[in-house]
Amino acid sequence: MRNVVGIIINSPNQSNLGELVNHRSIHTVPIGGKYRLIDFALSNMVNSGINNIGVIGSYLYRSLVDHLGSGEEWNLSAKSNDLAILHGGRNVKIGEITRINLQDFIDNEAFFTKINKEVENFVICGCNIIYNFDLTEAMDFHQKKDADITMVFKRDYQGQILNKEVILNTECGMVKEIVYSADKRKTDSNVFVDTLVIRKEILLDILQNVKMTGSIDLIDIIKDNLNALKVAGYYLNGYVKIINSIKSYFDCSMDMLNMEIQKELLHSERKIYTKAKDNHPAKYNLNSEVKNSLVASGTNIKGQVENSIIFREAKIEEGAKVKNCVIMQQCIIGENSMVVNAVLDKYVKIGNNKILVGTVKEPLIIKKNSVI
Amino acid sequence: MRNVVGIIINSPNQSNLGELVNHRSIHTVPIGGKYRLIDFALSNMVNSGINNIGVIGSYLYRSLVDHLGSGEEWNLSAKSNDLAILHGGRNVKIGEITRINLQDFIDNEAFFTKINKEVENFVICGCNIIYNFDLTEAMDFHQKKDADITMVFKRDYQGQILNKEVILNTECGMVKEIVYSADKRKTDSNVFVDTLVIRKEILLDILQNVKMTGSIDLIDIIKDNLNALKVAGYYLNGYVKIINSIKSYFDCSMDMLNMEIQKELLHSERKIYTKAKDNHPAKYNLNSEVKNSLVASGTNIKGQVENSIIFREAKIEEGAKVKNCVIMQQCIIGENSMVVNAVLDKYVKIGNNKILVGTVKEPLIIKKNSVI
Amino acid sequence: MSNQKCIAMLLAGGQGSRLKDLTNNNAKPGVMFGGKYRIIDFSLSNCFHSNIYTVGVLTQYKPLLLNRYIGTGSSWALDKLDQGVYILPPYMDKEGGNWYKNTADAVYQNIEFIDMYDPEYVLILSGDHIYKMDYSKMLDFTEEKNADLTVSVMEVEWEEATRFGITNVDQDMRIIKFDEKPEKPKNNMASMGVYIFKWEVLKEILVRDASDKSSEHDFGKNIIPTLIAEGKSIYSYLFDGYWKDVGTIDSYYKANMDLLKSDSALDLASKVMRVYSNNRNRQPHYVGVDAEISNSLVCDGCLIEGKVSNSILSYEVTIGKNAVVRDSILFSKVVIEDGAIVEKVIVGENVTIAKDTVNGSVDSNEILVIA
Amino acid sequence: MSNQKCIAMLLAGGQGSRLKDLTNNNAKPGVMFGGKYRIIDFSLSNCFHSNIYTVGVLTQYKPLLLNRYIGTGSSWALDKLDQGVYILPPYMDKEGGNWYKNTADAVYQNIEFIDMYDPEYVLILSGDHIYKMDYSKMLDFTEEKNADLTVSVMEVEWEEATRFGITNVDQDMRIIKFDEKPEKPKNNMASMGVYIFKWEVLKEILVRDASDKSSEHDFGKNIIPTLIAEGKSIYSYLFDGYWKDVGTIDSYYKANMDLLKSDSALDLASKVMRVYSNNRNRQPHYVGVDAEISNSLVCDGCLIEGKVSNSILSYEVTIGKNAVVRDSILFSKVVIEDGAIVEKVIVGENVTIAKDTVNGSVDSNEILVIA
Repeated sequence: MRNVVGIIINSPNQSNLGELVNHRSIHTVPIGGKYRLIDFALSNMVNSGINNIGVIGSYLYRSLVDHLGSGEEWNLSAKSNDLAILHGGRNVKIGEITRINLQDFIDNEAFFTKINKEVENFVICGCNIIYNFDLTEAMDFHQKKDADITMVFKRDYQGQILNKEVILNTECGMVKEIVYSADKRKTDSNVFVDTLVIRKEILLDILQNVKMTGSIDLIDIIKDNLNALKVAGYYLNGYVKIINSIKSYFDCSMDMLNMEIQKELLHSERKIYTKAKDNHPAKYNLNSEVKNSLVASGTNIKGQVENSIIFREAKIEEGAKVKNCVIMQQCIIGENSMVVNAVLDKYVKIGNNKILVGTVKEPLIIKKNSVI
Repeated sequence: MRNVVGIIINSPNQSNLGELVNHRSIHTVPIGGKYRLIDFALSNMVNSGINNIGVIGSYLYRSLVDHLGSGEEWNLSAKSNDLAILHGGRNVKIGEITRINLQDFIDNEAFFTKINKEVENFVICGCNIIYNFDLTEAMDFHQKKDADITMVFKRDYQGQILNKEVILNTECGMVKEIVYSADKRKTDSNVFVDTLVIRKEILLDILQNVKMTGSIDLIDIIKDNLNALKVAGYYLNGYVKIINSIKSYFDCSMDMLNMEIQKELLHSERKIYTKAKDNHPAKYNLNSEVKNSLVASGTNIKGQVENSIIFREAKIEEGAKVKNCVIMQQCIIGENSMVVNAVLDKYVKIGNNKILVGTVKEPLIIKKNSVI
Repeated sequence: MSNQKCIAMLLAGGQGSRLKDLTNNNAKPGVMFGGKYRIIDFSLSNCFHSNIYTVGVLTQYKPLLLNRYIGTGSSWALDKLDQGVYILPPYMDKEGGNWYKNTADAVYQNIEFIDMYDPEYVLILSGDHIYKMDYSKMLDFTEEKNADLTVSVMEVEWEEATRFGITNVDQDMRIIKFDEKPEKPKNNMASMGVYIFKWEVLKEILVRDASDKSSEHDFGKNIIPTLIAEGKSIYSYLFDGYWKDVGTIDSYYKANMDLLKSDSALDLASKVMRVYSNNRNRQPHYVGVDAEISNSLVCDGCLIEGKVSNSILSYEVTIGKNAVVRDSILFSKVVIEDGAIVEKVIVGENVTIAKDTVNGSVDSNEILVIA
Repeated sequence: MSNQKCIAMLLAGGQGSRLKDLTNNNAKPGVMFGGKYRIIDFSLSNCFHSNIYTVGVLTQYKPLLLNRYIGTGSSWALDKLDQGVYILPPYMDKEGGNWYKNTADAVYQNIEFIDMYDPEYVLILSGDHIYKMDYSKMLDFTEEKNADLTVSVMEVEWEEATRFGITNVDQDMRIIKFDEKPEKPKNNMASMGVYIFKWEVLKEILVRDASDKSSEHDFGKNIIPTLIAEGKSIYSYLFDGYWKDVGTIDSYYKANMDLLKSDSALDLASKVMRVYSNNRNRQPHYVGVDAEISNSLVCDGCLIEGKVSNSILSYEVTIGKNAVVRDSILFSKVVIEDGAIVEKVIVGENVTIAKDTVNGSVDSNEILVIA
């Protein structure tokens, strides 16, 4: 689709992922056994035929650049400059919450001035949303409604949105009101899930005039100009979770063990792409016992695993028990150790005969490289 | 060569390139008709068999990431992670000049901890040095001298070094003294050209202890520890120019028209690689007159060009005269206009019948996207 | 393997012996054109711009250089997952192996390849055409007409019409008659050798044609006339841009020289339908103090100290002092030594023209080929 | 083209009919091994780790899938400038075309390819070997001995020795006699079919052998014995790691099962000489609530609800509820429906084993192949 440009935004200041984003940008937080958060937004765009995509990065760009490369793994071509990694995160103001920070767009003027004449719309997605969503549905709706902007929302959203939660009131598919609601949400509220379609001229016009507006948050500007703009609201039917806290990260991980959700997210014809690694197949040993778990390649399992997500090259030693856990890449769980309700970041080593138990509500977070 | 890791450093605070680095990192300043500054250091490393290279970037990483991609154009493999673009430029202290900023190394701890056991030495090069240098010569010398560090210097260096100029006094190939000399340099001084080989253990040890030293500049640390370290000094025979000012940029560009220097830099078996572009061959028209110039592909020449460097897709219209100029990508010189002693950054448009004349000492700099 | 609406099969042909020594070591589609391009660049770039990302290249003559040149098709941005450019040489199966007997036979032998993609349509292309064409428009036309086959045609000079397959159509553009090289053409709408078939229709006729011992297994001579005779729904699609068959030295030379015309209909500088190629990384070319260059195309890596006019210089050509090059095409790494004169000559790769020699003449009617 | 010290030619062979239905649609080197690998991954990964970046793959049997799998060799980091992996099918030149008659003939027909790289040495590899070997050490040995040819050998069981070419050497490891499949072997040092030739020596003998009508054009039967007879300097290089020829169903099955041994000499998990492959992007495999898996290898994309033991599951295998898989190898996209039993079976790609059926038996002496 050559008349659409995709923008994946950086969302650092609405996240509360603690240790998980200490050494990496939020885009590259590992999830689901082998993925990074950004894989979902990027794959959705590619699967919807969008092949001109800008990803707004952050100061911590190394892991992002390393993960995306030239985009080949997402079927994006280096030759035709399908993927650009854009400057980002230079303008975070402490204490101020922006949902879609336009300063990041302004910093990449060159990207926007080079955009092809035939482009009609931008699709903007957050980098931290877990969904397998055919964006063409929202784009078709946008066309049908002849809208300037189409915001995607979820009715009865189950996740948590920190602070600047956006509630849409719609009538006949058009957004009539945008309300910020920090904590009080009615059960049938329509919650905006950081995904929208916007006409090229409208966005470029806003960027031109952003200095005269009171805010650099695109959502503020839409809110303040609802009368002047034709804003449609599209209901997303499927699963969606914004990963903005340890709680939402853990819940979403456990959701993936639900076969319905797993099928929707990961077994779809619309594949979620990620960077390939040369690992051997997962190795199960004589006494391994694994139930209801997602297990990636390169793992070596001698102990017991239940309701867990085991990332690439993790090792579960003889007699170890892992339950309700997210065990990231190259972690080692020592012999006869027990780990329950925990998230282990990359390279964590748990010795023999240790016991670590968190709760479902507050899972333990073990930071990268820890040795316990 | 699997026992060497190359590091290309960012050199923002010793450069005075004005408008040329306003919208881009110093790595990607265009030079020589189709290259970027970093192409020289990177190609030298590749041509010397180094296939594990870290490039320290800066805040303005977009152009660098776009230019390097996964390194394929430099014969570096994405599969074997030959090239890493590292964090950088987060720790510039105003007024403080560092030649080799170790804070940039510390910020990339993960890169250094992952380094292979078999690695014995690092080769560190500035990103803004124009030379076609077989680094294996310096590495062999380093081995022969059994040195901890081998610094590469140029006797009778013709360029200018801003502020912290490093003069080496050597004896039997070993560095006996390091002197900072801001302005007074004897004609036969040995000037350090931001290129050195350092034993892995020594560098990692310095990084471990850098907080206890008074400086984060590797050169300071070497200077203060000359007694404890075996520091060799290797004479570079060929052409070398550090691009750290408009003057040195312009001089180096004109140097490339000298056939001896051009042959050494650009016609060597050791090729300087850069990002390929799909341009048509240069088009000469009926009345074109071109003398002593380097002309890139995609250009269209109807007028006169002398002693100049014409970048890709530039257009010289009928009756236009260009002399002693650097005309960057996609510039247009209008009909019957005259441009002498000038550097035109990308996308500059000079209308018809204009006259722009600088001097050799102070060439005119026309900034990116200007319309005159 | 994802199903694709339309994939392309490119007939890269045999030796292309009419191009003489230019195809000594290289299949015809791999021959240099316009300095930096190879003939196949045009068709592959067209495919990319037409959103056709799977291309099978049917070849059996010296495929090595072509194979290296094409790689996975990344130069034309065709290296998508489960897609890309594939060289398809003849191969052996359990029943043994057969060389390709002709165009239709080559496609027949690769039915298995095409079936892997299960396309609705198959675009048949030729490896020796220079043109910019958006096949997606022709595909739209084909769907609109619900055609079994669409033949792309263009207007040619009346005197040329006898050299082509001429289509006669009704008001709806449906082909009612197809005359292969008619003595007295009824019109001047010539087939360009670019076809879009419904795959099920093509597959059926290919299987039938393969067992027909009287057939030459040629698209123009056998497949298309048979389908017309059988009353299939076959339409003519009018293309009106620049198009040239470069199968002979004369037409090859003319098409190259067309690029030097200021009003050339084939605009290589345009960003529209840009022609991609597998770029070589060479330094910008250097023009010496005494050089004179006019009305010419010059590629990277050249070193020019003599006089060049109305000529095309590929990569890394060296023109010595006082050498004169006129109306010529020099392939890569050609060296014209000091004082040599080269006029109306095509000089093949790596050839050195000795000092002070005279080669060819602007007044000659023949183009000299030195390779 | 840059000159290279040593390039590799990989004999991908013919149909590999001893692998039965596993090679129905695929050349032997393209057959799955160890769940996620294909046989050729081992040789190509060895090349990368040995700093040999140019590999010609000689094949003429159904090369399509292999061609797609290999691409430009980027999966093995072999996609360097002017280097890479090239599929070399038979082709036509001005004199016509010939199918490859045998191993030596295949290399003979690609002399032009090798000459483009002008190497000092040529490494000859076989497409059906499973091993990790650093050829650069063998090359060092060859240079040290200034050998015209080095033959890589390994110790085999005495009773096996009759199946191999056996080398008899002097104290300096120089080969004085080469017995092809001797009835009474004098020792148990068997040739692995891995050779390093000086290119000038190999080229000369290949040209001579090509015109020898009595020759079978085979390396083992003709080329090596001739060179020994002529007194060339030929050395034996001892390799002492894991090595297996997987040319038969039995040896193929055994080599796969070797991967399940906890003390397997072929350590796929090791970072040393890691085996690369063209990875498929599939989700992590899911293990259901009632599943039981032991002593098995499982690839991405599998969905396991039944019982699996001593087995190897390739990509996207589905094991239904109460299904039992023992001592078996399942290729990608195999579906074992609920309640089915599969024992000591190799199940080919895309095959579905119907509900509640019983297939094979752990007690059988034969390995059942279902494809």
